[in-house]
Amino acid sequence: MTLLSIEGLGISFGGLKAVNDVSFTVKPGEIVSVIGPNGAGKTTLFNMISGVYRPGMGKVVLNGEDVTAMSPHLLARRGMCRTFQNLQVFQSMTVLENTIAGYHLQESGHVLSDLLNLPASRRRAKAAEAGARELLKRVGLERAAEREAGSLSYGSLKRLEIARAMALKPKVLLLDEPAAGCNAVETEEIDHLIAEIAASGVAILLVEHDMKMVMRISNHIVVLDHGEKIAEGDPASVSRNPAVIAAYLGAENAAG
Amino acid sequence: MKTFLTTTALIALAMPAMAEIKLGASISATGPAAFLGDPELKTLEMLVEDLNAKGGINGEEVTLIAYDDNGDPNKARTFATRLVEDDEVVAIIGGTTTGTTMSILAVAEDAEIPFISLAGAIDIIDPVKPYTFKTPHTDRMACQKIFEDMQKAGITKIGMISGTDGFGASMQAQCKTVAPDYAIEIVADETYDPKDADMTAQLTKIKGTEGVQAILNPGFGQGPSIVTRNYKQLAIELPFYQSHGVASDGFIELAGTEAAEGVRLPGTALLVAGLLAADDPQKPVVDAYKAMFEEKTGTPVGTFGGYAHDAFLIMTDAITRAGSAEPAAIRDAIEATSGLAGTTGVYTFTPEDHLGLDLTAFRMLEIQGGKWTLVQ
Amino acid sequence: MSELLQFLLSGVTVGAVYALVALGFTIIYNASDVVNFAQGEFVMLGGMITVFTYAAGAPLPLAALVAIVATAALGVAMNKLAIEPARGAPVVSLVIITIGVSIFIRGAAQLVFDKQIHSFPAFSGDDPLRILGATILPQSLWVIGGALAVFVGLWLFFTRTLLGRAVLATSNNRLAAQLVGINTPFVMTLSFALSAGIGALAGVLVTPITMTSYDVGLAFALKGFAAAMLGGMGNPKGALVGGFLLGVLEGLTAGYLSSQYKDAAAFIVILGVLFFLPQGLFGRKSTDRV
Amino acid sequence: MRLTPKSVTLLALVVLIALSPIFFPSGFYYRIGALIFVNALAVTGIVILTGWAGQISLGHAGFAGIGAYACALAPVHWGIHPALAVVLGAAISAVLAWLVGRPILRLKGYYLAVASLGMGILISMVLNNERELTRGPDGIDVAELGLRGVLKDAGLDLSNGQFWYFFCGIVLILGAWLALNLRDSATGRALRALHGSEVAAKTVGMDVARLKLQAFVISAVYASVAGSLLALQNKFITPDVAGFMHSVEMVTMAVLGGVGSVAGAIFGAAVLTLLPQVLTVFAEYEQLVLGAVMVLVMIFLREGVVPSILRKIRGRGE
Repeated sequence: MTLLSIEGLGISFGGLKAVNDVSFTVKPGEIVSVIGPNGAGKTTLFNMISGVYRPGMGKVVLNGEDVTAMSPHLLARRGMCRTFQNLQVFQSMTVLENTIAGYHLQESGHVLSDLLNLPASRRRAKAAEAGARELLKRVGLERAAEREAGSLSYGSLKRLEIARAMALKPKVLLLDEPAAGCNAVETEEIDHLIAEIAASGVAILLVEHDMKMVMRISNHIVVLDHGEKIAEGDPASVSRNPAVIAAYLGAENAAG
Repeated sequence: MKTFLTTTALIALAMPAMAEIKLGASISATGPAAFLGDPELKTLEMLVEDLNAKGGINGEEVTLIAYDDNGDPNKARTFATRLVEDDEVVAIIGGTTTGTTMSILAVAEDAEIPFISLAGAIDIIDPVKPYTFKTPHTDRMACQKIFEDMQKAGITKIGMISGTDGFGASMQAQCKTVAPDYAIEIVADETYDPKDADMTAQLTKIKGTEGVQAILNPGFGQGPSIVTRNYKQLAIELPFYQSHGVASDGFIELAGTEAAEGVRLPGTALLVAGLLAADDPQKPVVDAYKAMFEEKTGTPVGTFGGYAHDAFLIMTDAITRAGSAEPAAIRDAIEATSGLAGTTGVYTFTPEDHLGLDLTAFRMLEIQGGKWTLVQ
Repeated sequence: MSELLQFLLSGVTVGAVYALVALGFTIIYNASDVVNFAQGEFVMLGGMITVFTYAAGAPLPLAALVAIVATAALGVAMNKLAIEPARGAPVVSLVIITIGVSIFIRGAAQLVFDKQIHSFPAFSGDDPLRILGATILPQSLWVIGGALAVFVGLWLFFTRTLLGRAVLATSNNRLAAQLVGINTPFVMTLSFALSAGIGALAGVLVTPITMTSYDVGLAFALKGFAAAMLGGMGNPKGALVGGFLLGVLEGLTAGYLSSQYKDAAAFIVILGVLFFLPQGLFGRKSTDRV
Repeated sequence: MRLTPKSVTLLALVVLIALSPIFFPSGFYYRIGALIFVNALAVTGIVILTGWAGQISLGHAGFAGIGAYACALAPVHWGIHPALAVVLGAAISAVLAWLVGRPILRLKGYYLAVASLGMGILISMVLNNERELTRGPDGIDVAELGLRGVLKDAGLDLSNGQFWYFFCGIVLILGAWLALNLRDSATGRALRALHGSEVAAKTVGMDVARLKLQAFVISAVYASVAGSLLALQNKFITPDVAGFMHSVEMVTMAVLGGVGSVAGAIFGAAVLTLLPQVLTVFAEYEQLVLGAVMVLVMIFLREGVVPSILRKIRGRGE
């Protein structure tokens, strides 16, 4: 049973093929990681799947529906949510408000009801706040609830972004480098969090640089290089794949 | 907020306490009508100083409390309220534009304070309101004066090019209303924005209109100067009329002697002071004002400063005659003004007429060789 | 036929004025992403300082030079006192700051100069040139020539000189520009001096046509801003095309439709263009980076 | 009851409006108060649009113009009561904002600024040029609201100045209450969220285009009602109410006081309304001072006066 299926996705920027003909599938409760050297096109791929970029070719199918190039807010209604590599939190709002924002689809009613502060609006706001506090507890940020998000540490912001995404109760969660910039302890915390979310039946698509983490938690790995899928399989088979080793060594040699 | 209010209160209290007769003014000394308001304010300040140096009115000193309303009617209303409620003036002069005048008028009428406006529209005094008077000719009279002249020349079809500012738009509308009285048909009707750089498109369109015999340009500021230059540029040979809005030497200078040659407009005695007959009733007052203003400011007199001069003259004359600085007494005395020569004309107010001028006060002028001349 | 030509010439004259003002916007925007609403005041200063210097007895070319240099110096002062200290402020704050500067300059001008309308003689006389039955004033050619010259100068500056590229680099990424050794404070100073100087030059060229007074700046700024946005902010080609397009539109609307609504036509076209090209005609396309 | 920032703001507002008249040396101060309240109402709309949703408008005076002219024209031409004309003006403004907002809110930054500027100029142009209907730049009389007479018959005799002071004050309190409700609601949170990051707002399911449009429409209604109140109070209105400088004034008031907060907006409105009154003695320098204040506040109190001061106080408290 496939939840998310990527079919021949590709895009070019100014004649340069950033991603070309990439296909794979994700099942509920599965953690699929996309790896590859810097500039392999991982984030671009994510941006296409999540509707930020319009793909030049291919399809994204969610739950049997073609959702290619659909606006992110419509994808959210269909159960897809994501986090960002370079952090997109609402800086001038409190941590709690950031998390409540994740409840937007459940919380929002008519704007007139909001203006007049009608009981319906109050009730929904209260429910969202309760849920948000619960989530903050789960990611360990309950003590920071009233602080302005901009004042949090990098690792905390990463967890905040995940909490906000979880508030949507997504079927598919796209995580773009959730552990980047985190120390070992923080990485492990995020590690557990992701495993827990997957265990609850959410399909997780992950871009991550921390190879140890990827190997530890992934069920399935897709490897990109120069925008092309060069390998795919379980962690063990991928780590032995000569093409993958060559790509990484090549990249490191070039970088070094 | 409270501290600000107290600050204003202190400033208000700090006004000189020796004032005997408090005159209020709300003038557009800055903003889009500054071209008109600036000489008006300078005139009032100069005249008050001069009056007090001569001993004031009936031995009492006159204090002028003048506010700059930026030509904003909303501000004008606020300043009028301040003049009435806070400064407790006995009369108000001002309202450079019709918009600001209408705002002040409402306040003055409510508070029963006499008010002399410096703006053109006929609506200000028609219908007559008990406390409101005005010194400038109405723009309708300017149209009538011009159309009279056209009629004499046998002109029946004209084109108009008007500014979209209050002055131009109001006169444009009035001219359209009275044109049929003079058997004149307006066959082309164009406008320009006061800040436009070039009006050849509009003039070309008018020029190309079938049967146009003359062109009239109501407006003030730089617009009419540009229209006049474009007129010459397009070599339009038709008689060209400007409005009293540009009746000052500055217009000839800006439009250029060559381009301005032959332009006719209805003006006041002020522009042709040197040409007035020795027995002209306006001659003494015109000469005196011209000399005083030009010495004081170093800029040539214009019609608009003259309006302020006349308003001040009427006001002080009325207070003198009333022998009292009570608003109601002043009002009655203004309404009884008769045969008072100002720079604009000779004023005679009646309960039915709060303008007090007729068409004879306008003189048809023509520019020749860079000088104003009287059309006989 | 000669009517159409006259409408076009009228439009081109006005358009050249807009283009000159719009070009002034380009440099500051390129260096700092600030749209300087005080640009119109530079135009006013160019005209007014020339008027007063000329009236004081200086020959016209010298008076014009004084005006351009003085205005450029003022531009530098504006950068140092009002723009540099507000680095990183949101767009709306920058709009308020530059409008504040423009109100300040206007307030100062009314005190230093006066509230009268002024002009000075056209450079090559007032005898109109005739082209197929239509006419144009020699001064209009000066303005058109000025706009073209400034455009070519800017285009060469931005594409052919190291300094011009440094300006562009500073706009794209200030930090990176600093890292590769570009003296960014100097680039900013230079851009404000250039922008103000071009604004003053515009004022010198257009005053014999439009006249000047202490409060003409706002109208210039609005039309120049509209022209620059129509063409796509930051691109000298956009400023030039936007300016002429706006002017010709106004001329044709005044001639064929309604002179009352010629400004309306201009803004409707701007709204229409932005609807299809949200970055203007020649603007840089931007993508969200996430 | 817990003292939330919302109830503190509202309480302070009520107390200020109710008690300030005790200190008024003359009837003129009622006029100033009423003007401050009207301006503050319009600026509260800007707070919603610019402060929370992060969208710039340089054309909101256009909506004030619609509200004002609805009160001038509807009673004369269609025999509608002035009070209903306020509602009519607000409805027209809302519909227009909805129609115009859809295309222009796709634009960002300066492009949105120029588009909204164009919209405002078009409205003011219609008011200036359609002389047959609006009587052009010289302005038009506005009918009496009539509520003061009703109150007088009911035994509450207020001067004209007093009536408008309290009437506008009450409308402002209502407007502030609605805005503060919105701020902490799902919609308000979403507006502030999309200001922070549009792309993140989208990923949590926020319909960004629709939200921006809602903010635009709401702020247009605020401006429209403010315009109506101004017209009814002055009993006379000119197209200046829709002019570019009025739009700039609204934004300036909002930004000076603190565009993110309703209290800041009211403060900004108060300062800029009082400034010309305080400076009358130095009227020549008014422009100079206004310009300098705008620049200095934006440099030294970036978030606006009220939020910057609150932050300093809080910072010291910690």
